[in-house]
Amino acid sequence: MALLDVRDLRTSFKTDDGIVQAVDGVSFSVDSGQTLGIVGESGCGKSVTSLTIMGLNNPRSATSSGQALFAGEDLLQASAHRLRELRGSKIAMIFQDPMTSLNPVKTIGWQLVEAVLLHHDISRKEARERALNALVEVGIPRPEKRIDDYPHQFSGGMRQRVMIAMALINDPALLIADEPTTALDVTTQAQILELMRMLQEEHGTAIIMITHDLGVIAEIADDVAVMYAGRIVEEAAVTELFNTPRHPYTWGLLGSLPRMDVETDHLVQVPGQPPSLLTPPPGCRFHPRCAFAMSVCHSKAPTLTTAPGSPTHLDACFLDEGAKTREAERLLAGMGARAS
Amino acid sequence: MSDELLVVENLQKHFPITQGIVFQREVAAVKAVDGVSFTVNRGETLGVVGESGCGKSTMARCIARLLDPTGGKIVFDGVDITRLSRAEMRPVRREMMMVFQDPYASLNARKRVGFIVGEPLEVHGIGTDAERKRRVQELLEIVGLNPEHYNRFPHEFSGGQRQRIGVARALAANPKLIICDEPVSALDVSVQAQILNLLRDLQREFGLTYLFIAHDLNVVRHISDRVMVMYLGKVAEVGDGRSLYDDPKHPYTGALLSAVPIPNPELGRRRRAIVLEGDVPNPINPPSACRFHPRCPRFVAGTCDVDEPQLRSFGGRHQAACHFPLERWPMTVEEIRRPAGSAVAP
Amino acid sequence: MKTDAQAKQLAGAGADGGSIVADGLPAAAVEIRARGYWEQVWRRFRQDRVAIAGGVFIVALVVAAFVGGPIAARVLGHGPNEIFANGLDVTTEQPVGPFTTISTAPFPTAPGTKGFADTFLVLGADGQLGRDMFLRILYGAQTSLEVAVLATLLSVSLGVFLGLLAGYFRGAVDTVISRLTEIAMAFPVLLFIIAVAATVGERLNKITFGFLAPGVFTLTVIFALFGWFYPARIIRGQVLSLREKEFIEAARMTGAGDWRIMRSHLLPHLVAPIIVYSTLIVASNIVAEAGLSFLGLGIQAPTASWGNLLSAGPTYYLTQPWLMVWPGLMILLTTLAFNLLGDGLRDAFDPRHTV
Amino acid sequence: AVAGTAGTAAPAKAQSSQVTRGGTLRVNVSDTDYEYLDPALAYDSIGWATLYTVNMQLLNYPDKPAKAGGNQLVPEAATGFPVVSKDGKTYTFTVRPGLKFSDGSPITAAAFARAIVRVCHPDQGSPAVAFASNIAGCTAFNEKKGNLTGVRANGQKLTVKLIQADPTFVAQVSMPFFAAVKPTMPINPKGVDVYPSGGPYRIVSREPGRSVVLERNKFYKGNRPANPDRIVITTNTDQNQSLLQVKAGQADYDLGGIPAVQNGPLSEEFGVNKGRYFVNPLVGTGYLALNTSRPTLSNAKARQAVNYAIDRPALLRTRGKFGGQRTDQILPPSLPGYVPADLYPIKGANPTKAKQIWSKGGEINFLHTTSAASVNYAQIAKFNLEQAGFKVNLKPQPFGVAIKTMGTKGNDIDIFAIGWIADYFDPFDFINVLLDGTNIQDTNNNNYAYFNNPKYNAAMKAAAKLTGEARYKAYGKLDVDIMKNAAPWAPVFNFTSRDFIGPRVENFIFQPVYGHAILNALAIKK
Amino acid sequence: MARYLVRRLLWAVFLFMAVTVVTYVIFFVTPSDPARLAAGQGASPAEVQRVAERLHLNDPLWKQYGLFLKQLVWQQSLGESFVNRQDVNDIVLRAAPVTASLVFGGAVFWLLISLPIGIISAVRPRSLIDRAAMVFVLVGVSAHPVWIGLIFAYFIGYKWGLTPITGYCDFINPAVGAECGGPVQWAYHMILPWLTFMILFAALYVRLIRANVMETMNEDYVRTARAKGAPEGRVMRSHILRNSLLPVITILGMDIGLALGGAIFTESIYSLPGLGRQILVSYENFDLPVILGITVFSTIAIIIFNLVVDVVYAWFDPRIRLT
Ligand SMILES: Nc1ncnc2c1ncn2[C@@H]1O[C@H](COP(=O)(O)OP(=O)(O)OP(=O)(O)O)[C@@H](O)[C@H]1O
Ligand SMILES: Nc1ncnc2c1ncn2[C@@H]1O[C@H](COP(=O)(O)OP(=O)(O)OP(=O)(O)O)[C@@H](O)[C@H]1O
Ligand SMILES: [Mg+2]
Ligand SMILES: [Mg+2]
Repeated sequence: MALLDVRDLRTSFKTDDGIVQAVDGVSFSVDSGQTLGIVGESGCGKSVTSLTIMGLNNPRSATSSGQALFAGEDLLQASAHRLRELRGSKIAMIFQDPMTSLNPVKTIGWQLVEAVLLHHDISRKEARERALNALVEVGIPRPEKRIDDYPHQFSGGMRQRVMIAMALINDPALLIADEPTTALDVTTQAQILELMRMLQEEHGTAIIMITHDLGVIAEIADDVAVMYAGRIVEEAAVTELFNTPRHPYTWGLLGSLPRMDVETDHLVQVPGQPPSLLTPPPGCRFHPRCAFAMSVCHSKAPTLTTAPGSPTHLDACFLDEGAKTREAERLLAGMGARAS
Repeated sequence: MSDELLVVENLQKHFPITQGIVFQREVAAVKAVDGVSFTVNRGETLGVVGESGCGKSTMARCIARLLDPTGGKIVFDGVDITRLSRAEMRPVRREMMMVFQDPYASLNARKRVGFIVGEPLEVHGIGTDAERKRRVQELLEIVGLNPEHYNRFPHEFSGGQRQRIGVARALAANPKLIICDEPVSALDVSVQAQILNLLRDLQREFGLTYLFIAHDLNVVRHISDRVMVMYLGKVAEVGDGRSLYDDPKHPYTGALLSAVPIPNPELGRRRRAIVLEGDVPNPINPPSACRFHPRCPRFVAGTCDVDEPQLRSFGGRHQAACHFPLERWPMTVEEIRRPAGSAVAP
Repeated sequence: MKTDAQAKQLAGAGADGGSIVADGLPAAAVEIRARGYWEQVWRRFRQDRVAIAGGVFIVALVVAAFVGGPIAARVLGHGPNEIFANGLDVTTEQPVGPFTTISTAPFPTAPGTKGFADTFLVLGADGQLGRDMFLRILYGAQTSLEVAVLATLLSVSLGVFLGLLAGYFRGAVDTVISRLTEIAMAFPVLLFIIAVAATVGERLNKITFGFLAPGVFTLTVIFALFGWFYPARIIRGQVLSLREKEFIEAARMTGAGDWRIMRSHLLPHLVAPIIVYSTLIVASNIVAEAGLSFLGLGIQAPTASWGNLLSAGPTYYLTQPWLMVWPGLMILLTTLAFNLLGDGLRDAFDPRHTV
Repeated sequence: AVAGTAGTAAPAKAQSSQVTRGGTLRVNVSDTDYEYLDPALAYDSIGWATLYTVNMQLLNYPDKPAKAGGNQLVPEAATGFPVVSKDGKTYTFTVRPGLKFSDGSPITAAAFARAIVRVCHPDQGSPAVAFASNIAGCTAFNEKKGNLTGVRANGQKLTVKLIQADPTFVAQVSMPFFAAVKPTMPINPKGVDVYPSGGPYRIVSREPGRSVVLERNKFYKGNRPANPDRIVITTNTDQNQSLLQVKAGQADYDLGGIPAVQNGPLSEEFGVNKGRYFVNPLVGTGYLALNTSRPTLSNAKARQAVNYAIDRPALLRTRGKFGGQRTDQILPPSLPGYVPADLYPIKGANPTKAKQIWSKGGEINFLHTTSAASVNYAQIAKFNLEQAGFKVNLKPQPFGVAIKTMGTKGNDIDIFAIGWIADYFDPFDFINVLLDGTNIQDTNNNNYAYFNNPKYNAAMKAAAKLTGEARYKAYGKLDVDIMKNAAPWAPVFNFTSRDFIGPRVENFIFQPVYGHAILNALAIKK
Repeated sequence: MARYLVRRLLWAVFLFMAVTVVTYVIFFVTPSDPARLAAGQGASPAEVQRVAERLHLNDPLWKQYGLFLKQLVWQQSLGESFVNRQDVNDIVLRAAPVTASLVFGGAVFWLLISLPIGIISAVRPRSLIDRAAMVFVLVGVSAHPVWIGLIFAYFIGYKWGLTPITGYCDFINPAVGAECGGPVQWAYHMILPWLTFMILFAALYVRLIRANVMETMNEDYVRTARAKGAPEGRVMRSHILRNSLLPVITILGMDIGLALGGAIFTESIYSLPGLGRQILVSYENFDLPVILGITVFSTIAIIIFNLVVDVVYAWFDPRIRLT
């Protein structure tokens, strides 16, 4: 059984302008020791998905349905108290912006100790001991000194390490990382990704890695879910996704990426912008931007279906099998042809 | 008319840190840009990469004279603009425009698109009102917007569209040079591709010259003819895109290249050349000699921390500032850590 | 067919380099029909009934004061400054209460009072001079509103100007203005007002520009002199953060000068805080005028203002509390209305406060 | 002519011997504080009201209402009135033996000599020098040019030599400035607050700006009343709140007065002079000073017209009920020499008559102070004067500024609304002090009318030299004469004191000269 | 830090000079007659002249100012009152504790009420509680202090007899023979003034706290705290409040500094012998030394409190370093 099994998750927000259906029937699962990458453009519902699982949406504007089974327990039905118990101990989360995610007026030691004490009935001293160990583990130099420093005395990369230390300090079974490296330099990103990989190997933590960078996905994920406008459009093992992408949006994503290993004159251009979730287009949500849209796409929403021959590769598109393989090959060939 | 549109020599920008009770003394300086020299030829794109805080934006703003350089010389289109006054700068501003990073913050939210795009024309007194309006509509069309958008406000547009407005504004007065300071780093991949394509097309159509700053090596590679790598206010390496990416000489360039995630699972996970330790040091107190030496895997004590390496040529226009340049690329971890010819100081 | 052509473009990775710009984007898909900034503000504001009520009250008050006052005087047949000997009760020599009809005779005890007409005091008399409280409240509204609004206009303009300069130029200009602010804060304001009243006050009081009540100008100037630094601080803070925004740099890049940047680029962003701040400061100016009246430094007699009506009230508060209640209540309601309006505007202007 | 009788003092409830001694009397002083408690310095009504209970003087006004002789000097420390030499220049007082200060030390003539020395001493800075300037050597001493030669104390005998004969000397030397102080009392320009005194009470403490505490002087053997054990005086209270306190019994009396407009309701509720609320006349006149040096009012006819034009009852009503008694004369009725005369209308304005006398009108700058009552007062005066054809510009100024403005010769004010309360009980203090044109200087004048008529100047000087009945008669005549013919003032009213005491206290006796309740007589009810 | 203090001090000296010079100039521009007031109404012109000389009132402006400075620097004396010749030092030092009682006690009161209201309003914006609280508090700020004072005194003090109507009792060392004294009586007498002060300031603070809390609630680190499993109460206490109260400290310090210069209306209504009451009396008498003394005191109070604010701020917010 998967560690986390998300089934038909839906979340909507009440706003002044109407109802925003931010997440619209998302299903995926992740096993211990595995990394699931969720990729998609800004505003497609990646963060909301993770916040919904954590129960961190503002209850006064958000409504959710579906199931998020964590070790068999539905998080959406869990009491606030139970959720608090799980948060930070069994499920941990790190956020995009390390600059603002730490409380600026408390020492990082205080914040780490808080994380421990919230879930363990141990002395402050022991908690501090653990905090120190966690800092050592994430590779903060001279942790005994730095533990009493304030967040602003750390660089972005170091803060993200602290955030990871804080997330992992209670040895959670699941770590949700919401764009943990987006705000960082490539060199620091490489360090952080390396660190996460290492820690995952050591602790066997399951990771949900949310990002909009296909490069990061390729580096770290075992499975990938591609999201578009609140829905998953394609889901596959990482190599399969990059080798045989099946959804036009995935093609667009891959093709529009400038790559230093591939020289192109023009990038593939997905025209237009991601749709507003307030009034999403009917039918397939990608159809207004899709070069292959057919009339059925305008009216009917495709469901995730498995690819022939690959039961773990799912996609939601009405294109016929032939077109899918043909176009994917063309795309890959176009990129590969120029690979130096 | 020379080939060189922009010549920058030994550009320096130090932000003073002052202290004092009655009279403020300068006690230290943030050496944001500390002796950068390069040239940009007409019609070419020079890409600039480097980690955050290495002085890319500061350099760009000095060139645009939004900041006063501390030292060095900037020659634009044959004119030394380093010390021009505000008034003297005015005509130069027509020739040199800028596209900014944040498509949200770089457009005045309280002004209509027509005003924003037409402002360079208005400021420089180009054309009549009606002509200006026509020109603005034309520009909107050029950047792929609808001329009817003339009377809209920026917030009615998406990020990509806003960046198009920014580009239109930069184009308005027919400049020769456009400085792009991370113009796509705030955009989604699909939109980023649109803007990159647009910039390329415009360059072709109008013979523009770009100084293109980014920290995404993929993007820089894609758009630039030549690429300059900066580290802590200095140039580490500069060269044609292909030779620099395929055959980096400076270990820092190597480290950057190897840190870029490649959207190819097989390739990406195999390659693991240089992972740098630590962060970019504080520019108030930059390391001595080669500024990269505390993080450099090929560091040789007694040389790198004593002697400041100068840019030297590695064939063609490829230059790097390193005592122990990389021999080949990619290389193994062992090779990296054992600089060949460590005894031979150049 | 169409599918094919676009597919080529999508997959072809620019093989033909077709002008992507020229064929643009499918407009229908791209256009995000967003609302105008002011439209959004108005929409949010409209939902705030309390703030609307505040606004309506203010409009009604202005009408009542500037139009209703003269009409009421005409209907009642006497003016707000007319002294009535019979406005005082004969035995207690205290002002008569609301809804009293009195004789206009000049001597309350003199024989022959019969020959004089009667007149009606809606809210009774205002104090030892027996003037019409109702009319004085109405006319006092004119004065108080004039002082409050003009002082606000002046102090906010001054504050915005100085705050803009300080925030935009920083450095020496900022230092000078900050120091001025501190001096103004530590300034012995009351002493200054007394000095003004004793020296040039009379001349200042006479400046009415043909429409102001006497003394309004003096108070306006004084309030402006000691009120500019609050808005200046707010504006300075805003400008300090605004000037770091890229659009200012962009404007400079186009060659725009400092004044152009301040006028065309910074000022429009300051409209919201200025409006919000102004509504709030109007309220406090009304109260301040009352405060000065307590010290005998407000609007000079016989001109009515809520301040001097209120300050006359406390001596009657044991026996004729309404003399304190009417002006007090008017001040309370009006400042409340301005405060509520200001709060509503603040919420409307600040999109973060949407729920 | 004095109209209205309501304000005149009815005999206070017979000063019964049944009043209790003991308890603490709580007195408020609204809106002001003592300047000094030092007898050489104190020169304000609340200071004198307090020193009255604390000090012993050679001669003093007894603790009785006016009718019972409260305004007649009687010997206190002195055995009797002084023996005056033939030339009227030497006064000899005999101090009664056996008197003691509150610290037990004896009171001898030296105590009174010391008082005069302190007043005249150059380092003491006493405002009373003016009242002692006739004592030989005082002025010279004060200006450090000589010695105070005119005062000699020998045992119980005090001899005072004057420079010239002065009929008002006895009245002046009975001012609180000259009360007995210990011969060792230091010269201190800041004033001594706590010192041994000879009266029924002694000062226990003073907290400037806040409070003064008096306690019964156990060494006092005289027969003046000393009913409360202690008197706690709180200064700088708020009049309105203070009234509430007195009503509620949280305080017993407010030396700072009651809010003007509360007099009507209070008199209705408690009756006048019936135990709680009292009205008594003061020796003072409220008037409009008519600046004779200004063009508009340089003509006596114009000044008479002003006297006809003003509506005295209406003006008076701005002071609240029982605020005073209408008058058209300079001297207050309670002062010896006063002769009632019917000069101008005091029941209301007569603008017709005013215009008849003076039809030219003219522009008038009307100076008044900024207090609420003054402002109302000026409003009415303006209305009246405009009825009579004048054009009036009101000029409100704070009190301190106004007297500076008006005291400067050549100012541009035509009418100044002001009042005067006697320092000592003699017509001189009105007529000569306020209207003698020979005293006019460049600044600091109090002849606000700038009245300078040689004929009257001479008459005033002559009257000042007279004594006894002749003196009073001369002043009475002068009063009527000046007002009728020259009219440098428009007298409006004579001040009254309106007092309200709390439910806990009784035995209110009004001191007619100093104009306050006699604190030492007030008694806490059982 | 030392540098910082020195700089602040230099500025304080400058500010002090500026304010006192201005006061002197204003005083001279005003045609008042302090000598006359000091000498008494009945004094003869010659006597007034003598008083003027003794008080140096006839010297030129700069000379008088010089004397004032000299006295202040060499004798640490603010001179003596024109009116009652009291040492201004004494006057100010006697009045200051009263004003301090009012201001600090009031500050405690207004914080006690505005904190909970502000927080509740922020947590439930536009709820009934939010609205009601805001209107209630706004009513307070819209009314005039004198008005509030009179109404409180009338109802609470007089009608219901719950508190003294007016008056002040010393906290410690009551004067010999004083009616009352000691902490209990002190507090009892201060209840109404505190309440009045509370009403005057509460609205501002409720608004401030509400806005700050609302802003802080959206911060990322608050979400981090929730993600750690912290219960709501703890999130509010440890993460939101501390951060959102930072700006409140600034305003609080400024307000306290300003109010220490004298709360004229409140002190007058309740007969509190504080600086505000004193300055009113002195203004009426044109008692320059006392006016100057209080002005100097309030300037110093403002400077000190701005300093305190900075230091407290730096202590609360580790990001700030004082330079
Ligand atoms: N509290 C909220 N109220 C209303 N709408 C919301 C709220 N939170 C998120 N949304 C909307 O839900 C959609 C999905 O948001 P989400 O933050 O999940 O995107 P994302 O995929 O994480 O994007 P990014 O890459 O920018 O982080 C967006 O359109 C957003 O506007
Ligand atoms: N106005 C300023 N005053 C002081 N220091 C400054 C100023 N502007 C920039 N710096 C410092 O100069 C250095 C270079 O900054 P710059 O913005 O040029 O970097 P960058 O390469 O553009 O980084 P990024 O990729 O984050 O935009 C940084 O250390 C920065 O802190
Ligand atoms: Mg997100
Ligand atoms: Mg930058």
